[in-house]
Amino acid sequence: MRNINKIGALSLATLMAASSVSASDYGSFDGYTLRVKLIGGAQYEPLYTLIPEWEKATGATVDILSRKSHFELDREMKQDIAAGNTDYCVFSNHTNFAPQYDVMTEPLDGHISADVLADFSPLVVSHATVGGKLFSMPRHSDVSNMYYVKSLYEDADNQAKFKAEYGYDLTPPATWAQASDQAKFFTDAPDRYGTHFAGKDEGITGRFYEMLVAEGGVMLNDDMSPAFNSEAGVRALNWFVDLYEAKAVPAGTTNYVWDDLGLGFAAGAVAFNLDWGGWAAYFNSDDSKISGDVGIVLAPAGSSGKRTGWSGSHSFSMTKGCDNQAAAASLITFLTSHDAQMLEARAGILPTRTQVWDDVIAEFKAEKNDYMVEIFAIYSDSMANHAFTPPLIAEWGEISNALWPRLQAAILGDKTAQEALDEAAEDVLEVMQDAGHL
Amino acid sequence: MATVTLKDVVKRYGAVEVVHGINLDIAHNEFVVLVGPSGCGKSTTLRMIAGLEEISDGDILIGDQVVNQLPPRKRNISMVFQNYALYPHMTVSENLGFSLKIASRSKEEIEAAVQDAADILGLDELLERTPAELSGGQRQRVAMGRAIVRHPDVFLFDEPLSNLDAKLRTQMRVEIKKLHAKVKTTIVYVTHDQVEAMTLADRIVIMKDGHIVQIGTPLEVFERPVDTFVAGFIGSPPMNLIDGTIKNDTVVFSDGRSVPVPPDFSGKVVDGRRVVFGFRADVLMPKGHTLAESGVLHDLDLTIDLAEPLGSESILLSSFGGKDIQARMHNPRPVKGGEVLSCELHLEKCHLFDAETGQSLRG
Amino acid sequence: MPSRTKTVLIWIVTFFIMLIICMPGLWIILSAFRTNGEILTKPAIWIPQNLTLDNFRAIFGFGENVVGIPVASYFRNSLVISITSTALALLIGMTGGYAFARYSFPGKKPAFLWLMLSRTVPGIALSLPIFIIWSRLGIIDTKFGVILVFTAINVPFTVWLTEGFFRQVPNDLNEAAQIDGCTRWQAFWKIEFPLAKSGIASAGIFAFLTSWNEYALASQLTRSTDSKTLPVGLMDFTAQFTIDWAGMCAMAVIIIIPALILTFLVQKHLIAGLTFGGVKG
Amino acid sequence: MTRLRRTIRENAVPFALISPAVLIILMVVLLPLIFSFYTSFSNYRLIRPDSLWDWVGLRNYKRIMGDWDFWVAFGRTVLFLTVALNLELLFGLGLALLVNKITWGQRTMRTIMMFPMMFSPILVGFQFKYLFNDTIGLVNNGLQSLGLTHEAIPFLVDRWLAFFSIAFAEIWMSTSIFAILILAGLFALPKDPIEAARVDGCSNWQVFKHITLPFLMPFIYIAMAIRSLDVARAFDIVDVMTGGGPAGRTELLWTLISRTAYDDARMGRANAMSYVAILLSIFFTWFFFNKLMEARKHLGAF
Repeated sequence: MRNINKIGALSLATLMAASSVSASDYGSFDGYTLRVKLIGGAQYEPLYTLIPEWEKATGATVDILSRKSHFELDREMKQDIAAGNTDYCVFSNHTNFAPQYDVMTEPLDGHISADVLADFSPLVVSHATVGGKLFSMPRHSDVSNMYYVKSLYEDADNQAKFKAEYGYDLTPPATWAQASDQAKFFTDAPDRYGTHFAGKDEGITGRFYEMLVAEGGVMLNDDMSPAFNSEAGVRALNWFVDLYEAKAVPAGTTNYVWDDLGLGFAAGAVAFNLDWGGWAAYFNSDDSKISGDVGIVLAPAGSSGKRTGWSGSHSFSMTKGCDNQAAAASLITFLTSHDAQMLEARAGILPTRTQVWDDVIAEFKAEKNDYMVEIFAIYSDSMANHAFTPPLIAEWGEISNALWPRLQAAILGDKTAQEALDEAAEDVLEVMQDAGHL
Repeated sequence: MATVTLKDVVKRYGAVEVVHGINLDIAHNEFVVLVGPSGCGKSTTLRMIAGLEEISDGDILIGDQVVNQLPPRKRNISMVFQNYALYPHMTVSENLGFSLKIASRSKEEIEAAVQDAADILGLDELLERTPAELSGGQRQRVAMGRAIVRHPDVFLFDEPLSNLDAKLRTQMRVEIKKLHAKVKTTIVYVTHDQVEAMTLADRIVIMKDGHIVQIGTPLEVFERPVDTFVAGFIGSPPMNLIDGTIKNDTVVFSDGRSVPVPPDFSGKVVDGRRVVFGFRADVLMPKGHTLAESGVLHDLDLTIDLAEPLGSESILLSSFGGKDIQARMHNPRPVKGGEVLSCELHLEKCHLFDAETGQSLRG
Repeated sequence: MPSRTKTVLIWIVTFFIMLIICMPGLWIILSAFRTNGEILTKPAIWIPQNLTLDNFRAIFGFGENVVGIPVASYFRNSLVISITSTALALLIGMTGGYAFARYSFPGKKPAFLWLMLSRTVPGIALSLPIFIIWSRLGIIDTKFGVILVFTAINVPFTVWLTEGFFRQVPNDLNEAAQIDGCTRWQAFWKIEFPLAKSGIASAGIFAFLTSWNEYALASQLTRSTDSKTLPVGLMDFTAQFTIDWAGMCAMAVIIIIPALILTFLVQKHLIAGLTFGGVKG
Repeated sequence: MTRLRRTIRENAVPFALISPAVLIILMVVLLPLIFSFYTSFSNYRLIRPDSLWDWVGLRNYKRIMGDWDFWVAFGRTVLFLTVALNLELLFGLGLALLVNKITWGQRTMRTIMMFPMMFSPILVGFQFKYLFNDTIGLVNNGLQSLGLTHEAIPFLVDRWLAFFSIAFAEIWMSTSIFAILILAGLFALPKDPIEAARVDGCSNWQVFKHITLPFLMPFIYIAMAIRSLDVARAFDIVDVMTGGGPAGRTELLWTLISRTAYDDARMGRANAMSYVAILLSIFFTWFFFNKLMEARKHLGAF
């Protein structure tokens, strides 16, 4: 969901490096036209340049019906379901959203061989599985870690001042409490703020959710009734409230979505920034004001000792109405193949195949790209040990929509954290009742 | 031969009948004026002849052809509208030539016809102007020009002079009369102005409430109105009408005064019958100021309330038989209010109408 | 106050107001020729250092930063959809307006009012039902489907304006033309239509602007490059590159220009059309 | 039945002429409305097509009645419309009077005045989102460069500033409609009554109040009627600028409906909300339309 950024396109040379594909791997579908809907955007497009190879190998043609951002694709999907308009074959999916499309989704269990699946990270596969059925094939993953401006932390003056004020050494934050202190410390408005966060839509829901988990809370009880209006929930929410009150984040942060964060950090507007791997290369590129000055640590931990690690994967799914499921499965397999994932990983995007992790790190090492090596080390740690996914239910969207305006209300000071969460819980209860969970 | 014949023509709007089965024969080259107060159905009748309104019942014939179902353009008529209906986006010459252009006539032919019409109506100077640049009278003339250009069988005029000032109206009236003499076409002309009707018409058709009340030459309708309505409508000033009762061959009025029954009506009324006695101002005159030398005269003394001098004559306002009446004084002399004049009434030019129905008792 | 001072004061006020009116648009246009780097920097750079056409090149697929948006297709779609739906709305609206102006028939008043009220239904309330019905009819994501909807939302206003205008044209003229040998149709076409021209022109420009600028419905009914209009295209532009303000501004300029030209051409009719058609009718 | 047939036959021509207009409206407006009216009594959720048949009676409406957020949005929408329409009228009137006063360059003024009308609402939204941006926005940059403030003013966040910002965008876009119509009214203003009033000793203000303004009223009402037909287009602006947020501070009925319908996928409930919104629109239009019709008659007197 969050990779909707404009980041430098891959060089042509990298594309050429992808090895050619043989028919034996992907079958033959001469003359068949496979209709697909794909997520669009600069980051996603390079992968699609491989499609002609698949076409050449199988004799089929790919007809891309839609190519748009996942938000719009989500709307389109829902409309397609409503209108019974799902006569295409393959669509871009996201593991957190996949349960919403269950009506139109053909589980991939019978279509993808166990051998192939075995090459994927088990955690990622489990996130893509709903009720024992594999709803989609993960393409690349998503988890956030902490980027910071190195020079700010290395500055002796800053270190001394910080120690004097807060009583401990200035190092990149290990806990969210420290992060809060440091954000206030580094704020020099309006030129620089301590940090910022995605303050609306799915962005703030996700951030709240991972903070909730880090504070030891849960979103839903086992019976699917809301549980986020707990003490842990209030603590989680108050972290945001506190920073906003202290003006350690830009006042407009409640209007930010993910792109604003990455670009803002690259523009040097904040001291540290929790973000996903896809930005890493950009932060260190010529377009970035802080190029060469970027450090990374694991996402900080909450009071429960658990680190934040909201995670999910972009993926590909097949429709129930698909008229050539073999061809659909073939394309899905192709687009999640080792070579395909290498292509995306070179740009810093997190692969879902375990082998690709090793191979891409080896490549970076060979190129002496220490920065990217470090990035991948951190991300591989967090994917392996700290990543978790939100409840995989179709109502996630509705829960999110019930939550985020209330979270904003608390952050902006219209309501207390407890009031805001209680109100949201009431709505979520209604949603779950209507959906027949309760 | 363009006669116009209306047979039992009815017009209904939904359930409301506004023209109740009228019959009318108009001869070739005849100038017929439909006259009546507003709402009498005269315009509707004209528009039915034009084909602008459908007829609900009956037949309309132009020549020998039943035109009930024909659209206006197939009736070979032309029409001059009250507001002239000149096409504002065309010049005068385009206005004049429009109908011929629609009929796909050749350019030369159109030019010739336009020139012809312009000559007849003196529009030469105005041909390149647009209607907005014309005076009221000029527009009126263009409207007529447009009507004559196509040499129609029938000319229809819908209150064409009502938007002109009094002087221009008189002038245009003459021009229309001249035009009729020149183009020799059947004309149906609608007006609410009885003077126009009297001066222009070969025959006048007087309408009221969707009925034809009387058809006749101007003189006929003036001298022998069929009922009190016509009597009151035609002529200026309108006919004096006084309620009375017959007693011993005299008409006795509410104020006790009486006059003999006019000679045309003697024997047609019995004692006790309630009537309306009618006479025009012209037939009641002060002695010594009359024009009539002979006839059946009846002497009356009138107390004059007011005299309106008009130059060669005066209108005298007085009270008689319980009503305000008007008399006429030729070769007038000054008259003071309250003065009593002895007058004479030309009895053979007086009328008796039934008090209930208003119909003339002439029989 | 001396009239000299007064005049100067009026000019100052006018200038200030015109500035408020123009500034946002001009800033957008200016930004379209600047680089993102220059726009987004803090502190602000007020005087452009270097103006560039790169943003436009990118949109149209030239140069280094090719943006994956088929603006040319969107532009064509917008043109086809706007022009067709405007023409249809004018045709349908004109016939309707003519009937309301020239005939009396049972139910005329309520029919007119309800026709107008149909326009007030917010597009957002219609979009999904229309979407579902359209997809059952198989006209979703087609220019035809969008044209149909745009025509419908433009018809009420067109009826209203043209009705007022046809009432301005005296019925006598139509009758005179019929007597002059025209069929009803000829009378309409040769006499009444030319006279109602400025009303029709202003109805037309309103319909065109509405179609050209409509977003709420178009965004639901169009999906592919075969049918997407420019405003919808703008949206997918932003969805992928949220903060490429310069590129967006360039696209904005592309959307505005045709509307600008059109409005310029018929602005005289526009004022006359609105006044006489709407008010005096 | 025969009566109906007769009515149709007698009015065949006008019926035939309005039928295309009526048909297309039936198809594109009424039919969908009937469908959505039905769904407002169901638990229809987009992602569960079967739920279309899940009849819940008045539940959606009952919930709306008790939904505080909905009524806040409702109240805010009414406030927004009232503020926006009145200010547009006021500014439009002022602008028209000003332009009418200017003799030199009036044509240019008139053209400039129409500039905002050509903007797509969605463009207007982006434009002001950009201008009011708290870090890179023109307004903030301007204020900071002029030294008027050193803080980034959160135009799109603060409760009243956000409302002000969306209202500003709406007013910027639509004032020109009022200005044009009122200007047209001023052009058509007859001179005689004004001269008569001056002879009678009226001051400038009295002339304006007693002669000019009454004459302009029909023009004002037509502008109001046109605007109220289109006022829901403000949705595009608000949707782009703030999406109704943050924390629902700029939530209008339309943004709420849109989110409930598409993001929540709860179509039944959204449609129930729609019907309340439609009633509101109809009320506004009805009101101005009646005023307009009265004023039209009145104008005949001039």
